[in-house]
Amino acid sequence: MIATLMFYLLGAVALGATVMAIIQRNPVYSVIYLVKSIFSLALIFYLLGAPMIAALQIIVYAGAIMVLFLFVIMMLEVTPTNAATRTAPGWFHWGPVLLLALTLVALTLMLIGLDPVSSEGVPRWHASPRDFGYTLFKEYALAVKIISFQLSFAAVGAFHVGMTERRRARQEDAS
Amino acid sequence: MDILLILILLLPLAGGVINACFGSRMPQPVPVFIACGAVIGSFLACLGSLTLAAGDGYRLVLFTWLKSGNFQADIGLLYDPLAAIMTLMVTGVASLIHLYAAGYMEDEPDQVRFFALLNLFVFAMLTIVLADNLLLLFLGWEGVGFCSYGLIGFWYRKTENADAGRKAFIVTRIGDLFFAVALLWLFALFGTISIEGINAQVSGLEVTTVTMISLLLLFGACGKSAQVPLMSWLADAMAGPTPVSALIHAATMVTAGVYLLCRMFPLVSLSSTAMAAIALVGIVTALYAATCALAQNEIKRVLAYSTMSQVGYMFLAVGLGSVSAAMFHLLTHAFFKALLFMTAGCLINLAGHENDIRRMGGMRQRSPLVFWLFLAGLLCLAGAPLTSGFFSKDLILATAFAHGDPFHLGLYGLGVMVAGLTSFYCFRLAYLVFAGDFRGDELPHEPSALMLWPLYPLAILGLTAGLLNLPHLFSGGSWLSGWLGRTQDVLHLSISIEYLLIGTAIAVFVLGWLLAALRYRKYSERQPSLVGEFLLNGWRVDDLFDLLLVRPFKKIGRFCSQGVEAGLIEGVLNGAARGCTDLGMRLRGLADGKVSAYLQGLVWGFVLIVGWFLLRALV
Amino acid sequence: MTAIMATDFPLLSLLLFTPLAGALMCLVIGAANGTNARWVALITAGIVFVLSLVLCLLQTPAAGWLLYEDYSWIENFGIRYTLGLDGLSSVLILLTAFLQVLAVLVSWRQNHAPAIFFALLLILETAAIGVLLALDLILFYLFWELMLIPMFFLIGVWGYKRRFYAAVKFFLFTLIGSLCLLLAVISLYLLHGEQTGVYTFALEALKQTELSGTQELIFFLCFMAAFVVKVPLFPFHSWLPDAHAEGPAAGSVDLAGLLLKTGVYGMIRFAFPLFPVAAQKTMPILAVLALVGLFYAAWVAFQQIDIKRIVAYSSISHMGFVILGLAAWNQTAWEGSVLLMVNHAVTTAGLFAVVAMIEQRTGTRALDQLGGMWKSHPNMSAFFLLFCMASLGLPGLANFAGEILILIGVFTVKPLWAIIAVVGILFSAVYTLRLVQGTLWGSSCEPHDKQDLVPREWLVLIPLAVLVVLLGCYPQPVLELLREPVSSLLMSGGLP
Amino acid sequence: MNLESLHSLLPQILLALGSTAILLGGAWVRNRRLWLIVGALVAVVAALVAAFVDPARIDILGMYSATAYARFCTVLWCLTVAATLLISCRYVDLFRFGGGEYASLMLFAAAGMSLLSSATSFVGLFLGLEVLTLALYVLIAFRQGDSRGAEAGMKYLVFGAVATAFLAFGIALIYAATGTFNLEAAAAGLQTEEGLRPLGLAGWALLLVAIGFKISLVPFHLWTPDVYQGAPAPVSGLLATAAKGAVLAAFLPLLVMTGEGVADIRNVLWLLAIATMLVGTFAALPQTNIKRMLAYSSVVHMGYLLIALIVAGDEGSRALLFYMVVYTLATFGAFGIVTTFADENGEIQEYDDLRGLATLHPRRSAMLSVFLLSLTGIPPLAGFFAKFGLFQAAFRGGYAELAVVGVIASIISVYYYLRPIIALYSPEPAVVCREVAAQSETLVLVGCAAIILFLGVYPAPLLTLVGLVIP
Amino acid sequence: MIVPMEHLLILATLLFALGLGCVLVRRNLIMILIGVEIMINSAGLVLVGASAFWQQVDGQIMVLILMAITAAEVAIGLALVVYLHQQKKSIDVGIFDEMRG
Repeated sequence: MIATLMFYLLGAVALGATVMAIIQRNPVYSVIYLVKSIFSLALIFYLLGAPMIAALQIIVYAGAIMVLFLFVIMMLEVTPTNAATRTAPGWFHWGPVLLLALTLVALTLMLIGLDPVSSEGVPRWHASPRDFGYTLFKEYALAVKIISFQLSFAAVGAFHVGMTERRRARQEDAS
Repeated sequence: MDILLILILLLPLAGGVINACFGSRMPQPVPVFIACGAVIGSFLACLGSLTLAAGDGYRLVLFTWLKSGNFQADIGLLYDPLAAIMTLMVTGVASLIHLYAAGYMEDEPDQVRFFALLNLFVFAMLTIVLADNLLLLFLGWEGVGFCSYGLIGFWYRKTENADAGRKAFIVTRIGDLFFAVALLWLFALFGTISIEGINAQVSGLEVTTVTMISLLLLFGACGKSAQVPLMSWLADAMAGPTPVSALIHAATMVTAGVYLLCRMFPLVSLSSTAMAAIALVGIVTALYAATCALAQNEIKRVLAYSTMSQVGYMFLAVGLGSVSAAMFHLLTHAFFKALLFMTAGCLINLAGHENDIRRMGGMRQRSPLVFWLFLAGLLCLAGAPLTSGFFSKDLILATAFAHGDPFHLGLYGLGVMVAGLTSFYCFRLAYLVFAGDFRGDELPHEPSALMLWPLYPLAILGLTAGLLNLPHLFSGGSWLSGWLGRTQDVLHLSISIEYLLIGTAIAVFVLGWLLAALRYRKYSERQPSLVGEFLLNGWRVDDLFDLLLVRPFKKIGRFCSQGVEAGLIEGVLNGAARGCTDLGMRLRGLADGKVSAYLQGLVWGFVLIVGWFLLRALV
Repeated sequence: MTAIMATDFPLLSLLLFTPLAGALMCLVIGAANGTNARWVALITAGIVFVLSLVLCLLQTPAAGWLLYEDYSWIENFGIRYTLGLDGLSSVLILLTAFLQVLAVLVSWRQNHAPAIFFALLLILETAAIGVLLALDLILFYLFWELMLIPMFFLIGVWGYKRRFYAAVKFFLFTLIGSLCLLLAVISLYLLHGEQTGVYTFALEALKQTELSGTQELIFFLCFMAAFVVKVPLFPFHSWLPDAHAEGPAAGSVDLAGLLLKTGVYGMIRFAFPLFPVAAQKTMPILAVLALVGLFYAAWVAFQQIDIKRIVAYSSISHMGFVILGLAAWNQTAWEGSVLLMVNHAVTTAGLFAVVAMIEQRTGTRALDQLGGMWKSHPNMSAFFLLFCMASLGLPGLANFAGEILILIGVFTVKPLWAIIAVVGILFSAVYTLRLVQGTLWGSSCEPHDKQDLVPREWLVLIPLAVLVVLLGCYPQPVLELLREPVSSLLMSGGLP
Repeated sequence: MNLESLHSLLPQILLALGSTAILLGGAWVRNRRLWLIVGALVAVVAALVAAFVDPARIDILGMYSATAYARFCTVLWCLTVAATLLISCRYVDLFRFGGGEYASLMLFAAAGMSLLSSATSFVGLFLGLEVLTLALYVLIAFRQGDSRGAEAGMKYLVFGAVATAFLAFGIALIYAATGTFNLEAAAAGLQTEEGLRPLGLAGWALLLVAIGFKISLVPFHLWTPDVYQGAPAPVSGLLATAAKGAVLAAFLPLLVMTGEGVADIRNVLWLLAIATMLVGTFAALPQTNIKRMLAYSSVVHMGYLLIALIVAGDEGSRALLFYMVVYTLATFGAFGIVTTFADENGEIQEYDDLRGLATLHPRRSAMLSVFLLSLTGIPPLAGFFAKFGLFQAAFRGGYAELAVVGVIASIISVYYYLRPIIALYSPEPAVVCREVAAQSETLVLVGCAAIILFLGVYPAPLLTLVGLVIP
Repeated sequence: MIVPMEHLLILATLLFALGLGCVLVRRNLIMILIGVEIMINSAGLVLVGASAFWQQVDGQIMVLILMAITAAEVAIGLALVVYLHQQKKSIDVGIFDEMRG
């Protein structure tokens, strides 16, 4: 019962934080709001019986990805002034887009509503880290390997893309 | 004998082809020799094979030209009395004209083309004469048209000449169309196009069909023979060199129509309506041309209209049912008209290449010989008693009179009137050309001996050809009618009527002479009257045709090419193309380079898909 | 299907692929030196000509195929490599081969990428021969489309100023038609497969397909779309004048001599026998279009200034005549149509050749700037006059023989059509004489090249001139060859 | 994860390990061409392995499969990547592409493509797609200092990321509805009497957006021309061919497995197909840049392929695979030619710059003509039989209207395919491009052209092969 | 289940829509990437919910995969951001419209 209440509460928080994150003009604030949203989602995950994911959500998302974002924002000095669009303010585009998004939500919700998933009687369930790890490294071992490749290549890619001209030239000279 | 028959055709063809292909590579007089030799050879071959023609004639098939389904057209010759007499005349006159031309065209640099065409022309004409089927006849028929096109426009540097040639070709081709339709129809009816075959089968036909076909043939004949309403090309055709005028427009081409009608006489004669139409066309043309001849200023144009008029007589004769009268007049006319044209050529040379009779006069002093020769021709044309023209014209008029019914008596009356007119314009011509002093300022250009030499035989023939078919009144035996096997054409009128008719003819001749003498013995410059102008322009028929045919043709052409082709079809195509490109530009504009816009497109697509699914799920 | 001449040697394939091999040779040998390419092309075209001449002489007037080849090809789709040669195809192949030799000669002085140019000409020849031999619908379609590419390049690359426009127009028009054909072929194939369980594109088999009236009509119209555009019949002709006017001389020769003919061939060989009922039902429409086209093109030709366009429109007009003959649907008219097609090809090829020479010498094709060519170039002008006379249907020269047979055939069926068509002959005289008048007669324009015919040009024109006369005076050999094929095709279509 | 699975995954493992090895080696030996050749060799070996080494088992850990179909696709993509590498030899020198990274990323992309088209579960599908996309992000922006390349990379990144999100959400919805990631089971789980469950429909809608983006269907195609124009030509070639083909290849069994529920999706696909064919065609008309034109052309061809997808069944699948191979050859070849024309100043892209190149480079011009004409579908080039099979399948499947639209599109397409050809052959040259093609380039392009010509004359072998491997 | 599945789906959908809205509305490249993160998060929410609903671990593992993939993507994406910023001194996507049409 408490869990249910908590779910709605956290959901509301997540939504609110997300909205705030979107409408912030300063990306730094956005990231902070987003971290808030991610935290609430992590709690929801926990409530839904996924403690590992909840932990990872905080560690990976909040801890790594968001920090990366922040880092880049700081590095590029993206402040509201110079990040602002040169042309019309952001709000200018919001009208039609909001309409679009609302239609989308409405349509999707209606579609979902047409297909009631009877979740009554489904007991609470809890995936222990042990189960999780076992499945991950047994059944999804291949996926893990692919992801590891993927991450390493992402590093390579990021390195390549982010390399400065000067550095590249130096490398060329070396070869 | 077969070989002789073939040679008649082959020699002119070979001469023409050799000249056309290799003439320009041969030394100068050779092509002329070839050309003259070919025609003279043809004439000799004709003489030699004359015996073949007697009686029912002789048929010779060389090879099959076209054969498809049950249609068959052979290259075959039909050499019967009619064809023989015609062949003889064509080759004979053509030989003389070739010789004359050799002299006339001496200084012409492009002789080869001239003689090649001339030979081909003779060949085409002989093909008409000798063809045993209508398709081959049609070949000659069109061939004559082409050669006349080439010859009339021989001096092509002047656009008018070339245009005259084109006019001749196209106008005669209009007539050809009718002929072609008649040919198709005849084949559809009989399953054959052989002339003998058709003539043998006609008796079973319905009269209306016969009338229709005959009228089609008549129109075809009108084109080639320059009869109303397809007559306007002949006067313009005088643009060609004089030998051409002599050959084409006196002796041969214009007689092709008459010949065709005679050839198909068994068919044509079945329909009285058609016969009446032929007679009517003939007399109307005779009258029309005679009136036009009254006002002409160019010597050759006068002769051209007179030709038209005389051919009208021949049509009249066919319409009256007398093939021999038609052929008789055809022969005599060929002789004296060739004579007239060639002498006219001499006169023109003498006058210093001057065509206009108002700028002639006193030519008798320049060359008495030519004067006498020309006068002989004129007398024949005018129908002076005892000349060949007198007899042949008289036979036609007498035949008309002999029918006795009002229609034919009317024809007779008109015929007599035309005879009077003929006499008048002949002497008008004579007085204007020969009387008084020379009015031009050009130095004479003496005709060479080669030009004069062929004139004698023609003059003699012109004056004496009447003997060929001398009526019994003059104790003649109507030899021509007998040769043609048309004894029914020999008239048996009472002596008094014959004398009456002859008297009328002589009276009319004298009347015409007197009137002409009265008016033209002394030349005086005078403004042409309105009527004169009208007649000078050939009743303004050209303008009428221009209004009725040429201008609408051009207008439709412009409509088609500018309205439909460029406007409608191209417009639709270009419009479609532009529509596509515009659409393309608009669609390409969707990709304006901005990511936000692209993303919106993506979301719109998503919305559409979801919306569609929702619709599916709800319904 | 049996062949009269039982031989295992694939003569037809040899005939078909010799030009292709020549094209490859051209590209290989001629890449460095243009003259080599010219000679390779000439020799190849000559060989093909001799081959086809031999095949023509071997023809007997008996029914059936003289040679027949049938190999498995693409079993997955039921497509076979089936070739057959009868009198009809051998006549047209001979024509093709003959004109191709001339086309090579005409464009001897082509200097822009000669290797490719001549290779394309030879490829075009293969395609045209393939169209005339193929008895499998897809094989036929393949060659049919293959004709487009070389022609497109010939116009689009070696053409005049508006060449891209003309080339694309040509390509689009014909492609629209042929894709209709393709759709119909596929549907017919599926229908036949459903009915019999045998999926095949063989012409003989597909003839047996049972079709409802509407289906037959639709298929027929789709087939005709391809052929009618190629012919071209009014009002689908708009591409032709542009293609002619903007294309090089050899392109025009091939266009008039080869491509247009394949349209009519397609009708006779495929469209009519496959859908006889629909064909006969729509004949009046075809005839009306043919007649309208006949006059319309004549009128438009009369208004043109560009002499090449005049000849192009005259082509349209004459092809209207051919189609009219087909519409009559009887032996005489059909033989006349095919004969006229051959004759027209020869005549028009001659005309285009001379027009090219005129243009080369004067630098213009405008009627109002030309004139008096006879004075400076009598020999060339004489040939021009000859071809013009043949074109306007002077008896004794090529076109007349076909025209009169058509007229006779048509008259026995529908006199009115024939009578109207006869008037068309007059019209052709009108515009053709205007053409002659403007170029040969009148006062002289000043050509910058006073050279009359050079030996190479003699070599082009003499054979054409000889043929023009020969086909006019003695077309019997051709007609003999056509008799059996035409009558059997008529039979399979069912005489009305 | 046992030996058998590894054995079945041998080609992909080869690719992944090869790419890693090249990456490592590239750090030491900075020889560009060497690594390209090695990479191409690895790809070819992988292809050979996939083709000739029988897999120990078909099902690999419930995520991938080693069916004939999957192996066929693997071979196809490996060869494409090998060809791409060979064709880049001169290009990488010209623009100083870093040593091993380029080859390594290409191989990695190949691994992704091959995984993608052999996926049997959503997890596998997602992973394969991401591997591919990630490699492409880098490859598109590979040319340093090129603002267009950067812009192209950015555009692809944004779209790729959004598409990933859509895909993820779609998979999540389907999982929520069915409780399984296995494609077949999921499809079965979504099926009801009346068609797909609404939740499944929602999931499918999201999937379609993602897939539509990947294979650039209208209206998800807008990024295509920009990215193709900005990316290095060889990469564009890969993008237009293998990258799209792999997605389609993954999509085909997905659709086949969905069974009767496909009827619901088919309508949307029908609409998308028509829109794609027409919009792509018209938008290509006014193009004057050959890469953009080819981009729109690829859009149109995806529309054609959708026809085959809609028809499905054996006929449709066969037509699809055949078409895909032929399309890949031709499009790749066309981009290849653009690659070979590149010089220090960049690539020759505008038609105006192509003018008169045929006199200087007759062979390459001829080949470009062959490729473009094959795309047009003119016999005797392979494109004809591809379209023929497609239209025939459409007729058999009762989708005559799609065939007709396809025909209309191909008619209009004539115009834009022919424009560059005419430009090439026009007699007055525009710019003098004296670049001589490297041997490897010539080899690859001549190979493509030869295969296209061969298949245009005798498509039976490929047709038979394709008939053997269809799922 | 602590809440009906529908509610969870609704929450996720709203989040997804918000993320999408962010992507559509913002022109700052970083914000667009953030929007994508939100969308992927919402997918994760559904997966975790479904995992609970079906009582399977698979869904959760998929979330893990998603995270990893996102991390990789973000790494490249941010590198690109830096690269773009180097070139044009801006990360406004609107100014990258050199290629169009």
